[in-house]
Amino acid sequence: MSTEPLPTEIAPSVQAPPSGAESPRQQEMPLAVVHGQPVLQIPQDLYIPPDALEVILEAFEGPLDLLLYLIRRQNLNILDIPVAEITRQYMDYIDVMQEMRLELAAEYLVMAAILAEIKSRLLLPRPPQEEGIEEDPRAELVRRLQEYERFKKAAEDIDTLPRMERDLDNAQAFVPDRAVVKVPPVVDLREMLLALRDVLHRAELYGHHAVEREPLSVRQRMGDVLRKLGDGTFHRFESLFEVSEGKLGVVVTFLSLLELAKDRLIEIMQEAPLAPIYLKALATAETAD
Amino acid sequence: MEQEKLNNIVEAALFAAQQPLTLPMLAALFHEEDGVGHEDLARAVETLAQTCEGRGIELVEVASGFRYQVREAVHPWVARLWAERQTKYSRALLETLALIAYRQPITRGEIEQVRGVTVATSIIRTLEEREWIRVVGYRDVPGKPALFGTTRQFLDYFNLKSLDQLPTLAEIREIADPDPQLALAPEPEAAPNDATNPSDPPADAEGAAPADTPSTTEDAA
Amino acid sequence: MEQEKLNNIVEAALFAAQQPLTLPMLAALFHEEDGVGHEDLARAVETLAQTCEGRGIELVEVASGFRYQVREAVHPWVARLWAERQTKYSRALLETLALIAYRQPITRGEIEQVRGVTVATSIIRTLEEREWIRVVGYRDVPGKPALFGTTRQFLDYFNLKSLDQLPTLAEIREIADPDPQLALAPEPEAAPNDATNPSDPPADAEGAAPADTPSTTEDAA
Repeated sequence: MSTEPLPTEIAPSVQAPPSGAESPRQQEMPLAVVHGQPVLQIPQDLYIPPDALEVILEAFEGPLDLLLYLIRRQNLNILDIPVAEITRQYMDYIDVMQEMRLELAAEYLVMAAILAEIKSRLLLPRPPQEEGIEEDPRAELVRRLQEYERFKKAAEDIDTLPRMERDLDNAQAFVPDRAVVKVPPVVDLREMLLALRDVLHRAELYGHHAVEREPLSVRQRMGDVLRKLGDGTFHRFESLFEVSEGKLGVVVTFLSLLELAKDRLIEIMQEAPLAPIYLKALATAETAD
Repeated sequence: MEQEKLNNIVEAALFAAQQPLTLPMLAALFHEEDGVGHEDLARAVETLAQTCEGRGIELVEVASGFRYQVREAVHPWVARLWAERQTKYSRALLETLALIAYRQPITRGEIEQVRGVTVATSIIRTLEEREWIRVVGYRDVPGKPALFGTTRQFLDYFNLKSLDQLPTLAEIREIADPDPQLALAPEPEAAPNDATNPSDPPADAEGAAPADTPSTTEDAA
Repeated sequence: MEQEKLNNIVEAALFAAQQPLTLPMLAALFHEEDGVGHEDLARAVETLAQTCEGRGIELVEVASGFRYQVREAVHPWVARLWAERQTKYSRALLETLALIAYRQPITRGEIEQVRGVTVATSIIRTLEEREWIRVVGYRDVPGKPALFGTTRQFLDYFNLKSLDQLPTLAEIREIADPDPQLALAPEPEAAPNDATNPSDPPADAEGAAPADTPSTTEDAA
């Protein structure tokens, strides 16, 4: 590293526009208007006339912003800031600031202190053995400035995005009929089962209604059979069975027929032994289709 | 200003405005130097109205001006944007439904006997409208009361192949309140039509509690 | 359902809705028997977007779905519909928003550290009221400061589909510094001969070093 020809100390007028560092202010916009006079430029150092202090504080988003401006636009050498002078001036402001936005001004004071500290550390000769161990005291500040600059730019970029209200708007059409469609509520099976459990508990309290185990498919089939017999006419016993359902299906249907007969919901007729068996619902609604 | 650009501005303005716009209101959007006359605007509105033909919206003139509106023909679909989820079913309805499922075919009177209270007609109607129950026959007693049973839609909704997949009554009696793990055969997929409602909160909304416990246990408590 | 009718329904729904609609939301408008699949809907949206070409409105996709919006080109005229609208935001607010957008999740203290100034409570409140940011958690340090993140409404408002579409965060720019040893750039060797870096000082430009620093930088070199 040490053999590399490095530029020696140079004043960091880094952001010098190609046109030359001597005329960096030519394209400045007025920053603010103070007492009727446009403030076209920020002072070269951090000295801010008390009159303009409030305006300056409003024009910048804080000491980092101000410092960044001075470095980028005014070619301020951050190594060259007359810290002692600025500190004295800042102290003078305190009286003025007390009637203004002290909490904002305090941040500028902190920055002045940071600058002063940096300066003092740079001025102190360092023992050679610490070489390469101690970081340049400016590094942390420079890092902060760079980090802040990225987000300052990001904020500007976001501001240029086309956005609703300013650049865009919703396109909407009128809806003549706002009749609301009703969607039935969601039912959780568990809820229904819990409801049933409570009914059963309650029913038991009343002392009747034994609960026995039974295949529910028979219950379902009972309903199916009743539907089939809903026309009130006689149906052939065999017509109620579906061969495709297999043995189990036949059993379920048969059990359901026995249950229905027991409940006196259907009538089973056979005119003679081995004659066809007929079934008929015992009651059908007059309005049945 | 070219007619096409003018048309575009009028179109956008009519879509952006919250209320109908009159020709004078439209005219106010333009500067003197745009050189836009009333005839230009009238022509724009007419052109725009024509381009709506055969589409889902139309440009109409009402008392207070011109506006774009949704065509009646597509309204039945569009209206579902504002579909309202009804409040939860009552305990009485759930009990009735459960009894019909487990005791079918069953009459209203029999349900009332078990529950110890009257079953409101509205409950039966709601269940019938939802097509979860139906009349499967009539009991041969005075009054010929209807016998209710559950439907295929009922099974579909609860993701059941058959009623046998429901727990037995004995198992149900053992359900403990705080126990969220009910030994159900197929987990009742939180309602099938759940995801389809645009008014549903976004899926990632915080606190989207799993459907299974909170409300239920509250009810049961 | 025919594609044309489907297109019309989607068009009307997008114009009728108060907010962007996703494909699932659009799908929810149809009944099972309409037989509308996601591809049909995607095709409808695409067709509708195409028919907006050269018109005053456009169909775009933002974070929370598809929406029709007024094109930027005609917006200046349309904006005259509204006399006064707050469309400017302070730099403080935008910088805070940028930090939350690019560095989320982030605490207020972390924002203040980067910006070097206090973040006014009113800024956070404004951003929350606009629903552009929300608390996404709390950092596990003393005081448990809230962590902020951006919302879908933020993306919608800025016409973005996702955070990826935000402008790329700027590169770190060299700060005027005479000392290339200052380990700020990841690769110090690259900087001096990098002709593309406009912030590099001309090597010979600044001969006059300030009197007060040379020993330090020499030490470091």
